[in-house]
Amino acid sequence: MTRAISGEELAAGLEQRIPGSIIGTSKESILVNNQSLLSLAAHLKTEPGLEFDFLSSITAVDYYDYFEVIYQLTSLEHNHSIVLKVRCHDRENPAIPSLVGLWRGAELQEQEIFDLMGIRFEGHPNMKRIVLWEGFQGHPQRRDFLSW
Amino acid sequence: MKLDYYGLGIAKGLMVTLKHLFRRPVTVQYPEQTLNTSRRIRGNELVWNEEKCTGCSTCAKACHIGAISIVTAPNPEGDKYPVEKYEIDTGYCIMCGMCVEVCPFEALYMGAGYEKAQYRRGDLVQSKEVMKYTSEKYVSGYFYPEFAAQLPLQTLLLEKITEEE
Amino acid sequence: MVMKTEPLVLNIGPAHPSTHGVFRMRATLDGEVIIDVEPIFGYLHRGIEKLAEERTYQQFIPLTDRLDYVSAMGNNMAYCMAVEKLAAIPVPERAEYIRVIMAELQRIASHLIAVGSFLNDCGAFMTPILYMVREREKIVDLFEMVSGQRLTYNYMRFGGLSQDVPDEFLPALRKFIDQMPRYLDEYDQLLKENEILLARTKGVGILSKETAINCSMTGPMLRGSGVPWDLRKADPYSVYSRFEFDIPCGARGDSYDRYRVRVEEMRQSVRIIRQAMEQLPVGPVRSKTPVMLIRPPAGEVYSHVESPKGELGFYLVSDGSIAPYRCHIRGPSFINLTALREMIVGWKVADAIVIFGSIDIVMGEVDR
Amino acid sequence: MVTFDLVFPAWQFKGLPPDWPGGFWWHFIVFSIIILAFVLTLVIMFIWFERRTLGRMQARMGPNRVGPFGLLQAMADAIKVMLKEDIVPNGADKLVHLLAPLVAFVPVLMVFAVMPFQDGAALVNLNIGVLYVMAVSSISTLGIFMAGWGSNNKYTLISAMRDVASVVSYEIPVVLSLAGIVLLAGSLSLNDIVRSQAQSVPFVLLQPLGFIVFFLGGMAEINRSPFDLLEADSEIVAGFHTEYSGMKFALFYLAEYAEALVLSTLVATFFLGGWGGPLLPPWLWLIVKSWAVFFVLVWIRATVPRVRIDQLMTFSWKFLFPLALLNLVVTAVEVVAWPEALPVLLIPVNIAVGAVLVILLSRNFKPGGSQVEA
Repeated sequence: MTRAISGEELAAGLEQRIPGSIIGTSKESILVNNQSLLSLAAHLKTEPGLEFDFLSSITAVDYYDYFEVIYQLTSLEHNHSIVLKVRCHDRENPAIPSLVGLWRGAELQEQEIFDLMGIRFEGHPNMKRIVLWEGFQGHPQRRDFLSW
Repeated sequence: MKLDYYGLGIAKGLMVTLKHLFRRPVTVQYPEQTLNTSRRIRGNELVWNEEKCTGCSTCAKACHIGAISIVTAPNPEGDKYPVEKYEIDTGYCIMCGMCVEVCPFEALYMGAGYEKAQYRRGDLVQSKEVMKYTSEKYVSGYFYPEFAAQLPLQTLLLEKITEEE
Repeated sequence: MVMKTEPLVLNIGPAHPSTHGVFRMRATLDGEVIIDVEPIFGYLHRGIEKLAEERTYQQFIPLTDRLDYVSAMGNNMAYCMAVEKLAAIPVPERAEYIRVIMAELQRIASHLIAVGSFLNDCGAFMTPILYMVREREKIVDLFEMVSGQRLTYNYMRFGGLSQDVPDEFLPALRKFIDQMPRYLDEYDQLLKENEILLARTKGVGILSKETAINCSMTGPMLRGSGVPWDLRKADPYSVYSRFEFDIPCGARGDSYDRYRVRVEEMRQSVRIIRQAMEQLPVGPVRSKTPVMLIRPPAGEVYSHVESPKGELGFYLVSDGSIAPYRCHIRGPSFINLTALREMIVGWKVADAIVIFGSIDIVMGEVDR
Repeated sequence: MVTFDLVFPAWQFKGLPPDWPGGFWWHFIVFSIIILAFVLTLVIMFIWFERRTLGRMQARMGPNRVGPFGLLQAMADAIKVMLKEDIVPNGADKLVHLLAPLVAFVPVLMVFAVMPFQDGAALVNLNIGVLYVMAVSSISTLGIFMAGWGSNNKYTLISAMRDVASVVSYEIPVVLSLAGIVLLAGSLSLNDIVRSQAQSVPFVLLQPLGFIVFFLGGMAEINRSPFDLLEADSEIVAGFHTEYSGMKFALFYLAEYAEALVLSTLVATFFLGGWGGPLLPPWLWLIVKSWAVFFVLVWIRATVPRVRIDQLMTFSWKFLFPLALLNLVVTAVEVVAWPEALPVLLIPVNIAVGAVLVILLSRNFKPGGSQVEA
């Protein structure tokens, strides 16, 4: 059984290593500061005992006030998982750092989020539309996009 | 030295294809031969029971395509509303069977027919006259075991090909 | 004298016999060798995630059939499990067992298509795929018996199944699982040791263990590279923890290993079905849940299953209304394409098709 | 009986008396008609036979709607194909595009000029028949290359390149494998080869290695599966005839099966005793033997996957070519050392030598391939 590490438990350890990186926790997730996402993710990937080597899924949710990007991390070695969340308050030009350098599995998913949700991932090697054509107006997965 | 890779694997494969030369083909010559479909078949038609329908439009609400259009009289007669218009556009319908499943009065059934292709899109709209339930109508047993029991058993390919070991 | 040569840009797809749908690869060739490849998709994008937001929870079940349309039962199951987790809906024991039987049958059906079209891509003229489609037909017959349709089953509901299986189902299923291993042996005899197939697939398109994990590969792709990661064992859902089965693994991560992993998985699936049939309890197949509308409490949930292609995950966000606020689908076919470039570059055109076939994608799931 | 001879010449026809007025021309016309009829009927029958057999091997039925057992399916296809629009792609080299099917088809027909249907019954009994066959049959490649080049399409170009590469490589082992036959028969004439087989045993027993090399090499030359790289439908769509439709496509299709017919009749002539055989009339023996060879072609097509272009080359140069050379050496030694040896002694020796050589040379086989550093 994959053990879901509780957010609070993990946050306590992380706060000491990278101060100020965590701005909120819940039972199964940690909410991470935008700026320290990269360093924290690198830490999660390499730290012995954690070693989240597998990025299951990336999602973005539009809450009107902010976008939330959700990373599902799993460790194949220790068989445990954690949910990482990042918020992005800028609606006009949202951007967060890309994790392609750490997990290449993020490549297509970040591209898809950019296409459908309009969040720009900084540092992504190929940040362009993936399922819709170039020149499509708007980002259809946003809640305020009118489908018809 | 391992004696390998001189064509034995290919020879084994050739034996399999040769064996199939003497087996019966599984093809069904469709217009001449037909198989019994499943007793729960969701064919591309629906059957509507006028006596039981109360005009509650639960089916229309359950349809996620919006293929069902229903218009009832404004005033109830007894405990039901007379249905003035009841149409299903089978061009939009994906035969998911949700309308049949949710009908609280057991008034809508899937049809067992599957040869309802039409030349024009307009002809795909099934009106209540077309859909009306009669006892002769070939009704599928989807969610209605009592209808299912009347239908012939499904022909299974599993039982059709019997290859002895 | 230096000969001046130009690379040739070749569009493979979107309408090409072996791109398994409307996938397009823009390959740059140097002679026969591929020096660059760029996957282009989106030709089948229907915006299913957006459609989910505009439908109630129940109304979305038929649409999940259309994700990975060769394994619709698995998608049904994944989505229903996600909603059950979100709304804490109990599932009766019998329903769980029948779900497992259906999911494993569907895994066999999907792998049959995958292996058949992979061998067809290798150039075996239609024979393997026709044999395998014949076996799949038997499975599809069984699905038709329980659900009434042959491709888009729409069979599972929140809290169980739409209907119990008919009486004639179990004898037919027993007959099928008795036959199946024999046919699998026959397919192995047909091509497993074929020298040409070995020459075409062994060592071709090697995906290393590290790359596979880093690229979030799942399913037979990951297992073919030698990582024994199967959600049925690693994170047992439903009643999988009660069955005994092995996780077949490849050694080198080449196309041949992936082909073998799929064939072995079919044998394991037959094993699981046999055990599930023996343990199948009697009882209801659907717990008391509303037929029309459910209102799960606000919250979010990520639930994943091992679909034939890999980890199929549903990320649902509820705001307490009748429709999901956000429904994200982690399609395994989509993410398995991440390492496409790495695997194909440096191989010849013919190998590119074989490697691509061994990834086994379904465009309905890639584009969603 | 003159009329009967003219109508059914292959029964008894040995060539008209030399004093017949215009004797050569009559001979020419009659045999041209025979060859055309033979090729076209058999090709149509072969198409039907292949589709039916493939169907049954793949657990389906094959064509069975037009005529009894679907026998008229090829006719129906021909009518359909003739009624289709002839599409010339934009930017194609029109003349080359038009000529390509003809250049591909005509040489195949020309091969039959030296094919003996009976003792001495051939259009010409060339004393360099083997050379003629080899020379003429490889001209079709030109047609295929013209099609590939003239279509202005990348897939056809790749296909054409593959074809030229494969034919250039396979011509050598195929010709070398025939050298053994020529040594045994002591003649390059096809009729003499058949006659010498009729006197001893079919050469497949004396030349098992030559048979294997010729058969496999011939399959590669006529692009039958598993060497059908140039119309590899899963890779390059339809290969060189991607851009062809209508009658031009039909010619390519016809040429493909006519080539298969050529291979089957050549194998039958060189290795299986040609027209020689008891009871049945000789021309029927030729057809029966060709049919048997063609069945093996179909059977192989139903079973095996396709090889890759570099494996195709490797197979020719590292397997077939040394085998053909060794076969030639062994045969030459046998012919020189024991010119009077009985076939009974030579048969087991040759089969044993062949088996050992095949197994030894199969050590070269390596599964997989190499990734080219990009």
